[in-house]
Amino acid sequence: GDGGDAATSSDGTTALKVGVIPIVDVAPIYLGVKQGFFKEEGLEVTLETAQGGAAIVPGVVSGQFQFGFSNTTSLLLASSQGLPLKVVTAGVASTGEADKDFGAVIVKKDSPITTAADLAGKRIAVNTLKNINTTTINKVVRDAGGDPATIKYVELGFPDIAAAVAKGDVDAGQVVEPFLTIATGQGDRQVVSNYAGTDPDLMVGMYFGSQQFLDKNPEVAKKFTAAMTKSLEYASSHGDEARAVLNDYTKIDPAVQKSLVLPKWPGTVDKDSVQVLSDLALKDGLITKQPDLGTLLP
Amino acid sequence: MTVVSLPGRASARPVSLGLLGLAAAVALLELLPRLGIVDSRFLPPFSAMVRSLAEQATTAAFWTATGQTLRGWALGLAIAMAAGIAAGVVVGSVPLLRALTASTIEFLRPIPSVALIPLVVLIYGSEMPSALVLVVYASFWQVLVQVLYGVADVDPVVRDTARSYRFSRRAIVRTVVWPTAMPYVVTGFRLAASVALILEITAELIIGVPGLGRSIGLAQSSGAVAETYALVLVVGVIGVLVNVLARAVEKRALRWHTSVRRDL
Amino acid sequence: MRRVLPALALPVVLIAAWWVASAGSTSFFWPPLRTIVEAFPRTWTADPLVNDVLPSLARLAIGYLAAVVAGVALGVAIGSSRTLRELSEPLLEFLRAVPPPVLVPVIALFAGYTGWTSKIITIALGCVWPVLLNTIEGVRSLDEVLRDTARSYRFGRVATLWHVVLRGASPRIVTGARQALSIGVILMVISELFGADRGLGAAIVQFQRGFAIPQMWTGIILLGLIGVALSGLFRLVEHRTLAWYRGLRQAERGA
Amino acid sequence: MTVILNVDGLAKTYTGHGREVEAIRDLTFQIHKGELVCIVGPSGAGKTTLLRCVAGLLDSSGGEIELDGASVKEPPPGMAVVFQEYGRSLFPWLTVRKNVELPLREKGLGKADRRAKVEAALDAVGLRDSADAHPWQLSGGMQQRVAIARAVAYEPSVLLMDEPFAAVDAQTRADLEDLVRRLWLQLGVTVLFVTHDIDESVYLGQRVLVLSNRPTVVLEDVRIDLPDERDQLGTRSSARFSELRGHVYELIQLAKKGHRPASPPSAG
Amino acid sequence: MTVILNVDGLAKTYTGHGREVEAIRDLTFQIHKGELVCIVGPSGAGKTTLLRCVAGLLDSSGGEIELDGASVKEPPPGMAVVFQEYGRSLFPWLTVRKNVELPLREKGLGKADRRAKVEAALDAVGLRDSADAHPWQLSGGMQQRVAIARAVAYEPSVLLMDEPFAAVDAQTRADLEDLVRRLWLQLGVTVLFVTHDIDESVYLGQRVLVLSNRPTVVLEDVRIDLPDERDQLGTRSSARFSELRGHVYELIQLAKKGHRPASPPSAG
Ligand SMILES: Nc1ncnc2c1ncn2[C@@H]1O[C@H](COP(=O)(O)OP(=O)(O)OP(=O)(O)O)[C@@H](O)[C@H]1O
Ligand SMILES: Nc1ncnc2c1ncn2[C@@H]1O[C@H](COP(=O)(O)OP(=O)(O)OP(=O)(O)O)[C@@H](O)[C@H]1O
Ligand SMILES: [Mg+2]
Ligand SMILES: [Mg+2]
Repeated sequence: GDGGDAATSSDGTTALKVGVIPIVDVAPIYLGVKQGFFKEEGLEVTLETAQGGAAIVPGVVSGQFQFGFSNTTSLLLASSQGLPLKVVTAGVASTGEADKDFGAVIVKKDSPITTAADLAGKRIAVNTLKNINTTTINKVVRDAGGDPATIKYVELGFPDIAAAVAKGDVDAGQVVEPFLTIATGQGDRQVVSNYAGTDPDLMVGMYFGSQQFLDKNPEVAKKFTAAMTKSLEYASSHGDEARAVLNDYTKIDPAVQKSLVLPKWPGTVDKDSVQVLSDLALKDGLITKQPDLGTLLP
Repeated sequence: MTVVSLPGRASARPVSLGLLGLAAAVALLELLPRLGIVDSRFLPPFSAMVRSLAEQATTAAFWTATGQTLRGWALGLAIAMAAGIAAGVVVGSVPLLRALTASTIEFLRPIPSVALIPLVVLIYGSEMPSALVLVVYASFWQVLVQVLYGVADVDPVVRDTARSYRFSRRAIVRTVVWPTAMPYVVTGFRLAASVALILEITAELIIGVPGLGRSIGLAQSSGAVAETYALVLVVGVIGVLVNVLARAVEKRALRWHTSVRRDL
Repeated sequence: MRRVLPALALPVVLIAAWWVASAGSTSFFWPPLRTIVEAFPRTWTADPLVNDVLPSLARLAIGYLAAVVAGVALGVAIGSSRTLRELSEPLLEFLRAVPPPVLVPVIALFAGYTGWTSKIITIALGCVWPVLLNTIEGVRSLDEVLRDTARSYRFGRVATLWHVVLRGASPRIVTGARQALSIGVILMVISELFGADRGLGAAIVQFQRGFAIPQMWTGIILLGLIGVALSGLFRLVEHRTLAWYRGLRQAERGA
Repeated sequence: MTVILNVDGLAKTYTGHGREVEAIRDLTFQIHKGELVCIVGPSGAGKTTLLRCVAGLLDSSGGEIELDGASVKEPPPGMAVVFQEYGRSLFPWLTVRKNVELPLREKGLGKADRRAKVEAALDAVGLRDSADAHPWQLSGGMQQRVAIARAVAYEPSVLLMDEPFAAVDAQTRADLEDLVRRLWLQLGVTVLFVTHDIDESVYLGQRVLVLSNRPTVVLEDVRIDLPDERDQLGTRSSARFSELRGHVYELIQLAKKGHRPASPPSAG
Repeated sequence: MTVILNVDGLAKTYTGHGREVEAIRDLTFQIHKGELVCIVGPSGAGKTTLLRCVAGLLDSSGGEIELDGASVKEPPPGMAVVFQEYGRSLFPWLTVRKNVELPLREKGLGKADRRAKVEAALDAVGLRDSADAHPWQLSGGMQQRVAIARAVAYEPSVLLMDEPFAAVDAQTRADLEDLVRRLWLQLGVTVLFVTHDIDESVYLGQRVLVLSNRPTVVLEDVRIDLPDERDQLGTRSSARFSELRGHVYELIQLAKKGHRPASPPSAG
């Protein structure tokens, strides 16, 4: 891919395509578009949904998307493999409160597993192997004195994790909202909040663009960051509106929508927590060398 | 004259019988969760799916998505059929070409379209062409293999007849090879039609190309189980309709064939 | 030798073309073939071969064979009985149209989320269609005179099935089985996207997600090679079982 | 003698695919146990149709067929059919030997018994050398002889043959004619034999049923009052033979011209 | 008269599928332009093989075939073949009319012309009524007549027929024999006619080539010195006819017994 150009129309607005995953995490950008924060910057943003980084990263690299959303570990992986990506703004972060985070490891109500240490030697379902969820679970288990090497991870989609837990096919599963609320509503129990347990300010996901595009269009990047920061802050301070905007791009049940735990949407990237994730990735063998956080992060 | 009513009866029968089969499946789908054999949280009863479907059917978005899916599917299928038939007839009628391409074809066929997703996104992003490439790639092989075997099925006496009357190569293809391969092509069409639908949906689901698949993806990642299956129902129904179409085509085009003429 | 040469000619040309065209590639997702080839031995060492590839192939073999058996059995039943065909066709078409990514969770609901069962069922469910459809059509297009011959000599059910119906339909059954083979390989990958921790498909997807693109390419190439190997194996079987058919079809071509 | 086959008012109309063909209008005749009856008639008269109805392979559209007192609904046991489409009636995936052997196996014969019968039958039709060939490696006449060998080896009690010697040379034909007569005399099998060769019908049969043009009725039931001991040279040169063959020939000519009997002909 | 077909030392051995059959060992004969030559020989002698070689549909394993001075490598223009497997040589997906018409279309004939020729040919074989049926809706003899009509309508300069009347009744057969002779006289077409019917070969041909048993050579080239004007009753009852037919019959019997000529027979 050549990084591409932003299409700027005659009236000075720039059309942007942003690849996002249709989950709670990206509520701020939807809200921001709705509130006109991007328009104010002269950006005409179209949001395109995809199932995960596998579809978004190549899209950004090839210039099909100008920006994308991805979890931090994926970005670290890409960066350490030499993909020229650059984070432009923070995305979503842990609430930092145990049992009140937007992602956690759940077990059946009557499961003997009660602490993170109990997870050692168990079968745990995660939505992607060798990624942010496994490294953070490993971390909390290790911290609790268990040996994460004995954990057997199984990959399942979020919608199926609760079912697998209920069926007893796995001992535990890591889910995020809205599945966390759905599962606990149906009687499942949280064992540990793996994000908050890793770092209270854990940067779980971020918005990024390709190095090439950013070099060519520094102005656009700046405007996008500005609008995005505004959106993040707005979403943080207007929780109800953030919940309401979910209606626009998800099909979350209204009751769940009302009670689910919203993540934190900080306006800036918490570099320390990214470093933590990078260290974890290295430790768990996801990467062989530390990516250059200086070039990856803004 | 005694059996004049026969054709009418014959055309009415499959519909009702087929509906009976579907009804049995519906009953099973309703009963399994209701009797607690499967957890209704994860597989809702059929009635819940239908209720959800009825709700969605009132929205314009649903119909737009259905239209987008059908368009992508039909286009991809048409391209795959045309390319598969052309390539199959050419490669199948020229032994040298067949020998040359055999290993390459076998190499390319098992490569899952899913593995190609990053590549097509790289080129086309999450736009319709992305799904189209995947659809064409996957269904092309279905048609090709069927046509290859169909072309090889030409009766040698028939072929010799055509040769002895010095039919041109083109005429042989049109009047001998094509009709012989036709039953295989129909099967190829039926196989390709569903593979194309599957890939269209999958591409929409994973890449986010607009269509029913994307709606399924949305419903899935929102934990909306009933809605997910409601959409799956729609996809299945499209599959059934496609088959009805294929059977109708077969009935006309293969009137002469043993399989059709016997069970008139 | 005469058979091997043309089989190699085109691949050699294509590989050469790929090699040359990609030599100077700087694109992250289209690495030079050279890089991929270099990554191959590093990627597919003994451990992944034993722990990823072998289990995958074993699941593929079981699922595929189950599909062929089921497809032929069902196909013969449906092909022989018009009533059964009309009864089951819409339902089968419905199931056929449901994409594996949404079907897999339903299978898992019954067959378990982890372990081999649901993966084998996924593979079998994908492979069964070409076999089933072709068997149905093969049985339907069996020569009437042959069928009458068997009937007039009052062949028993088993003999009719074995000596007449299956043999007569075998060219089409083989067509279907051939189709199913590559679908099986594809579903082997798809089944491992779900509830797997190891396996060839899981490995490829992990490479993809970890942006280890050359390694991902080696996985794709490995899949292709498996496809070629399996089809070679298949051809051996086909050669034996369909010798009569090739003879029949070539009989007048001066063989 | 007991009536083994009773065809009463048989009618058959083919419908479908936009055509309606009244092949057989009204056929009534009876065949006694152990009789050898030849059927001749114009091409397209419905001989094959009749045979397929008798064999229980085709549903009639009217009338009744009784074999051994039981109405024929499906192929009755102890019957063998040699089809006009001999080439298509052989299993291409089996060798000649296996083709002949398979019905015997289905009949429940032991291995040694089967082998002996197969060898004898192949010998009788002169195909011993080709036992291991596949049908598509044989000439047309050889294929037809395989079909005959299969029927002969089966030792049926009712034998239906539809132009079984159409593709063999004159000498082989004579040999096969004698084979059929020998089998018939030895085993007491009831034979229904469709042929286009008038000489053959007279030489072989005890009766010759001459069919009319389509829609078919029986034009005449010619009794062949030649002695039961027949031989190719003597019988064929006898005056009565020429007379009978002349009569049948005339009937065929009449049939082709569209002549039909005024009143229903009397059977037997 | 010019030699149109020159078969010189033709040999054909079938190999493959575990069998090796020497069908034709050494065939040498010539046919002049406009001749009508019949070929008879035991079943499995290689008549069909010979015809397929002449038609350019089968590669020989030795010897040379020249048609009109050119070596035959592929089907030559202006040739029509009626195959022994008449049933399989018709296109089941086409109606009778279309089956007959298709070669004419390939020949480049105009629509009106085609229609006239098709109607005439179907009329000649008595199939006018079945023009819109599909081949599988016809009786065996009718299918064979369709194949004949197709060849006749094509108006070939060389006509190869492989037991073309095997499945039709005696009267139709006689009619078709006369049709072939009429066409031959009118159009001057060269005819190679394989038959098992000895009377037919003598009635039709100017020469009868009698083939030996496999591996095949020419046993004798019998010149039929009957007048060119022939009719079914007169010719067949002539003394010379009986003589010739007796001679051919004897040859066939010899052939079947495995008799082979001592020295290569002289052709023509
Ligand atoms: N499957 C069919 N569908 C429609 N018509 C048919 C079918 N089979 C036969 N017929 C018609 O029925 C009539 C009798 O056919 P049948 O095969 O019984 O004749 P036949 O006496 O055996 O003739 P032949 O001596 O030529 O074999 C023919 O006119 C034929 O066209
Ligand atoms: N495809 C084949 N493969 C092997 N052998 C064959 C093949 N076709 C014919 N033969 C053999 O060649 C010999 C001659 O066959 P051909 O068909 O020419 O005989 P024919 O003279 O036409 O006999 P018929 O009068 O019975 O039709 C036979 O012995 C036959 O077994
Ligand atoms: Mg008949
Ligand atoms: Mg022959």
